Amino acid sequence: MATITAEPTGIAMVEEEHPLPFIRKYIFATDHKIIGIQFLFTCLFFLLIGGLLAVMLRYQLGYPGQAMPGGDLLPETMAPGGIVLPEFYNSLVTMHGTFMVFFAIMPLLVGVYANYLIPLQIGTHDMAFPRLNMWSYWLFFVSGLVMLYSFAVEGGASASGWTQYAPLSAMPEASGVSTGQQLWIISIAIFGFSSLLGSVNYITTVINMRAPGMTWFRLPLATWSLFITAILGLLAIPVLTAALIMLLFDQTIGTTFFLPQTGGQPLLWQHLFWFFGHPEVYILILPAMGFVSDIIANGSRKPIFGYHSMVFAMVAIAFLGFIVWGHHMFQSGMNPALGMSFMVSTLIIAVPSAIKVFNWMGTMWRGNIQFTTPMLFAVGFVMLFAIGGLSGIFMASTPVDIFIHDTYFIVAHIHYVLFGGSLFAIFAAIYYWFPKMFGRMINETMGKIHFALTFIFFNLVFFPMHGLGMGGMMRRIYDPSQYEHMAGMQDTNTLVSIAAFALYGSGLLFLVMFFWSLFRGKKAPANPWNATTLEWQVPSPPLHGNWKEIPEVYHGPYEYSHPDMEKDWLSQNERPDVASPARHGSSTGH
Amino acid sequence: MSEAGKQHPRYMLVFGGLAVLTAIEVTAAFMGFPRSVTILILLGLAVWKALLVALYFMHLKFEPRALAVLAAAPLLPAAIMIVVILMDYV
Amino acid sequence: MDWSLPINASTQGVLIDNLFWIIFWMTAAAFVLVEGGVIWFLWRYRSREGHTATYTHGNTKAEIVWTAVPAVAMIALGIYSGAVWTDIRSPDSFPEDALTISVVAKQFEWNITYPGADRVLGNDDDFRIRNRFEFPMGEPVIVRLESEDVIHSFFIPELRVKQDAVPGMTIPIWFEATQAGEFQIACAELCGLGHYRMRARVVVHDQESFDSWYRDQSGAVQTAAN
Amino acid sequence: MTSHAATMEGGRSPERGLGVPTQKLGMWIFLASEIMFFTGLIGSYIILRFGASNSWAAPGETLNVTVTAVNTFFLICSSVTMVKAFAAIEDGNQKMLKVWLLATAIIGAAFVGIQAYEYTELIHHGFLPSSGLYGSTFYSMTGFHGFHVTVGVICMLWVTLKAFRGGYTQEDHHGVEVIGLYWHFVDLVWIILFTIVYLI
Ligand code: HEA
Ligand code: HEA
Ligand code: CUA
Ligand SMILES: [Cu+2]
Repeated sequence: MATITAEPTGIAMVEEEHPLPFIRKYIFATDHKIIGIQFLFTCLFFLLIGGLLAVMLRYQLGYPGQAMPGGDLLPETMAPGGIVLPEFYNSLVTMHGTFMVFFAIMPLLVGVYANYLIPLQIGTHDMAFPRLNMWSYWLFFVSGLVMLYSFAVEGGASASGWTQYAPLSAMPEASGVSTGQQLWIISIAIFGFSSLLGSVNYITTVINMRAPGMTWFRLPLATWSLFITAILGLLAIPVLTAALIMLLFDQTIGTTFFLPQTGGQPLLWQHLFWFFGHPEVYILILPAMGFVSDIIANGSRKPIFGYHSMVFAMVAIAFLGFIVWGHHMFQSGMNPALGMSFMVSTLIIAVPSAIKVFNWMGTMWRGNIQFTTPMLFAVGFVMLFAIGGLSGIFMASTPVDIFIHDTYFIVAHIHYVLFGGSLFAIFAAIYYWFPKMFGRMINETMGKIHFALTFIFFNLVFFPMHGLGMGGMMRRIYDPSQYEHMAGMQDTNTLVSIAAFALYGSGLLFLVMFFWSLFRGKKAPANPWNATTLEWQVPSPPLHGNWKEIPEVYHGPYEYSHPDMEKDWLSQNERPDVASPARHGSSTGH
Repeated sequence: MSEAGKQHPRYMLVFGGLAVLTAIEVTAAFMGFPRSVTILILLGLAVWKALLVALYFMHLKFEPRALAVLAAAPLLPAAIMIVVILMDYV
Repeated sequence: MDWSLPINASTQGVLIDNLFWIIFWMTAAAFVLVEGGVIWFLWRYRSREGHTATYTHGNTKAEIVWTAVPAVAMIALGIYSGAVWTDIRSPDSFPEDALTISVVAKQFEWNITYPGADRVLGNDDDFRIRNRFEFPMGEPVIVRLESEDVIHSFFIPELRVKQDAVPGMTIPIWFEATQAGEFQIACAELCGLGHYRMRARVVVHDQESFDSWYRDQSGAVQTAAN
Repeated sequence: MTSHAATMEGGRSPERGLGVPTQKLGMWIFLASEIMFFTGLIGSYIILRFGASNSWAAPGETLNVTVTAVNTFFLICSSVTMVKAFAAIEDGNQKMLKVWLLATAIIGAAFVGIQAYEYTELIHHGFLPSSGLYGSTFYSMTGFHGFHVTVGVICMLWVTLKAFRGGYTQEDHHGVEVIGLYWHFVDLVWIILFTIVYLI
């Protein structure tokens, strides 16, 4: 409140005017670019953690009951003699999902790029509420620390899955975790408030602060996707917060919302969680789709294919996202008739998704495709997201879901959409905007090597999981060898684990390369990719306040290879020296 | 954005309305109508009061249409949530 | 490992597997289309000497096509899946006077209660067996699922049966085994540290061996009673 | 520099933004999420009570409706004093601005006080958050509404302080308007809560 009512900070046009003290500039920064970079480093750290947890749980699955190398560094309560305990395994799964979804992917997409890109792409000086923005980052930081800390407390970290199904999550005596469980709830509640502040900021900024001529249908798709995502978050996350509060009360002050003994409803938790949860997974894919659209148009030197339908497809996905949550509950005991309608709405989502996939292909069609690292990752996104989306169709069909629900088929789906989808898009975005953020290029050869390794090992890890799921291997299983029908699966699991270690290795390679380029990479020009959107019209990195004066926008965001131009791109604030491309088609808005 | 001596909505009238409606609510609740009737009356009055606050005190009546739409938008997912979950129980 | 579904031993399994392979081929087509297309474009339109991009903002006809086709495919799939789902789960799909067995899950075991000689649950000739679930093939069986503590999930891969057991609810499911054999109940919902070993033996008898087994068990209860 | 000023003040030319000042727009968007938050709590109550057919005490049996009715009246009064404050500054009337703001803060505080009294009474009579679903839902809903009022009062004092320092002018008083929106929203939520929790 106070922050909103406060007079907006008048910020300097360019550094020289009045340089800020270090602490205001880099720690409690209000500059959207610095905040974006703060998010980037924090999230990559959490990505590293999430990956490490994955590697640990993969070791147990690959070599059940064997001492994990270096595992004896862990305390007795987790892995005595390096052998992972069942209760610790459950924490590993839970925290892996939690860190990846809430502290790595989501803030990498939104926290980093909504902050960094929106003001630059719409052509304004900063966010509408810079100070709110600062709070959003620091609350996120705190929530992350709280979540990390929960490993250290008595009883360990939460062990009821990232979905926190009640009553398991509400009954410490059943899950064996009490403090860690409460810290999970508190951490995510703080996280929710942080992203709420973010959403308010992004939405207000996009609505009210676009540069002259930047009409809705001249916005780059990256900004469109971030705008829609912010709305999703604004409406979905508060519901989770409410549910979390009830869950916390059930544990601490004896309420019984989700505890059946006095008429509470365990399924109510699932309804509330997934009412948030499914929009959440679209929060995790829409920005990825936006970035990929920018990058594919740029890499194909061609206007995006069907700009308007790309926008409407995203709007459709976002809206449908609010009426499909039940597809996570087909086997939960929910009314079967309800399952039917949820199945239909879920299947319908394939349609706008199809539009997007085929329009990306349409953009590449008859393009002039550049094999830059960002483009490779973007194309990788299209190929892998398609696989993940298609596996979603199996589960959307209620009868098939009877068999594959809670099996590794789901795990395969998750990772194809979240890793092959979201994370590939994030890598693409990092490679694409790194020069703008840090004024240096990432070495192309190293980038291509990183892409090749990630692409290969990713598929080696997650494609076989479809097979494991078809074989009936359940999720969240500490020791598959307990079951007859999984007897034949151990060598596949071992192979998957080995590939997973290699995949983590390629992640570390990226880490090295990232920091190497940060200091050693060759200096980047303002517009290394000959791109058309506004952020490339300012120096790399942009100065405090971005623009000496607000640019005028004359046409749509993807004017590549215009026939009347000798250079193959026309940036949004360039007045076309020849006939205005506005005549040439739909995407150039009015 | 505020021109001097601007005409204000009749706030006191709205206030009176709210007070009276509240009084009616409290009495209606204990009139011993059939339960369904009571619920309908009370909900109707509550919505009426809510609208008075939103339209006059929060000035939605005098804001650009777009803002009113934006403010009302969440009611759709909100309604979907409650109605659909209720369908699971009845 | 072999990349196929486990052997199928139930009537609903046939429906589910068919649907699975139908979707498999639909998505396989989309898969080939997308992956093939992308790879082909990458090669065909790669940047090279004298090659330039074509300036176009899209093609409405094409977009209508690739909106309509998936739409039709999905609606068809939805209708067919709906029909199958109704056959398996809708309340009126439940067979009359089928053998009704109560399964109560709790950390980390399955307690199976049989209706006894009179074949009605809830009176003193019922008998209860822990972690052992035996029933006849060739006749539908109704299972009334309950849970004492947290959510578990009743999963028998070979029968294509899965249903969560929710505390505070009694959830009926039915299925009919088509072949005798020994399988396992697997708990498919994270339910605590013993989740990974919460399994039980499933024995599907042919009619006569079930009858004799059932008689012995009920007999045992009778003698225990008096 | 002028274009800069325009951007940062948020007073955008209508053809671009909504033609609504940025601070006000931001508050409305924040309220949108608040709607969803309370839907989570109130929705759960509706579902648990009317969907899952649980036994529930009749209105007035457990809760003291009279006291709360009075309290409701207070909250409505505080909404009026709030709009009065806003009207005052729109007319550039600094004195009345301060008076009305102060009144609002005080009445708001009174509301919280009475609610605290209500709670102690109820707890005294053994009606606790742990008394079944009724207790659970009652305390979560009214509790989080009370929490919102408390936050509101704090911000109100902050704004009042600024008003006393002459921080608002007839031309620029976004602060007053924005906190007003929040205040009225909290009032609006109470209108719903009072009806469905105390009277139905
Ligand atoms: C980025 C995240 C993301 C995305 C985008 C999706 C997208 C989709 N998801 Fe996924 N989903 C998750 C993340 C995501 N999901 C997660 C994390 C879980 C597990 C949660 C948990 O339990 O832990 C999950 C679980 C999950 C379930 C529950 C499974 C179960 O627990 O039993 C279901 C069931 O319907 C489902 C369906 C779908 C569908 C239909 C889509 C659709 O949106 C996909 C649409 C895309 C395509 C269809 C491909 C592109 C289109 C074409 C190539 C055109 C041609 C295609 C056709 C004609 C079919 N998902
Ligand atoms: C958002 C995404 C995400 C990502 C990226 C991953 C990544 C991985 N996941 Fe994922 N996983 C989930 C989301 C994700 N997961 C979710 C939601 C669940 C469900 C949880 C639940 O059931 O509750 C799950 C569950 C899950 C399971 C099922 C466990 C079970 O049910 O028992 C398994 C098993 O193999 C697994 C494995 C892996 C592996 C090997 C990776 C590997 O890809 C990891 C490789 C490592 C990296 C990608 C990081 C490399 C580091 C960097 C790139 C950072 C560089 C740093 C700087 C530059 C500073 N995961
Ligand atoms: Cu019982 Cu898992
Ligand atoms: Cu979903």
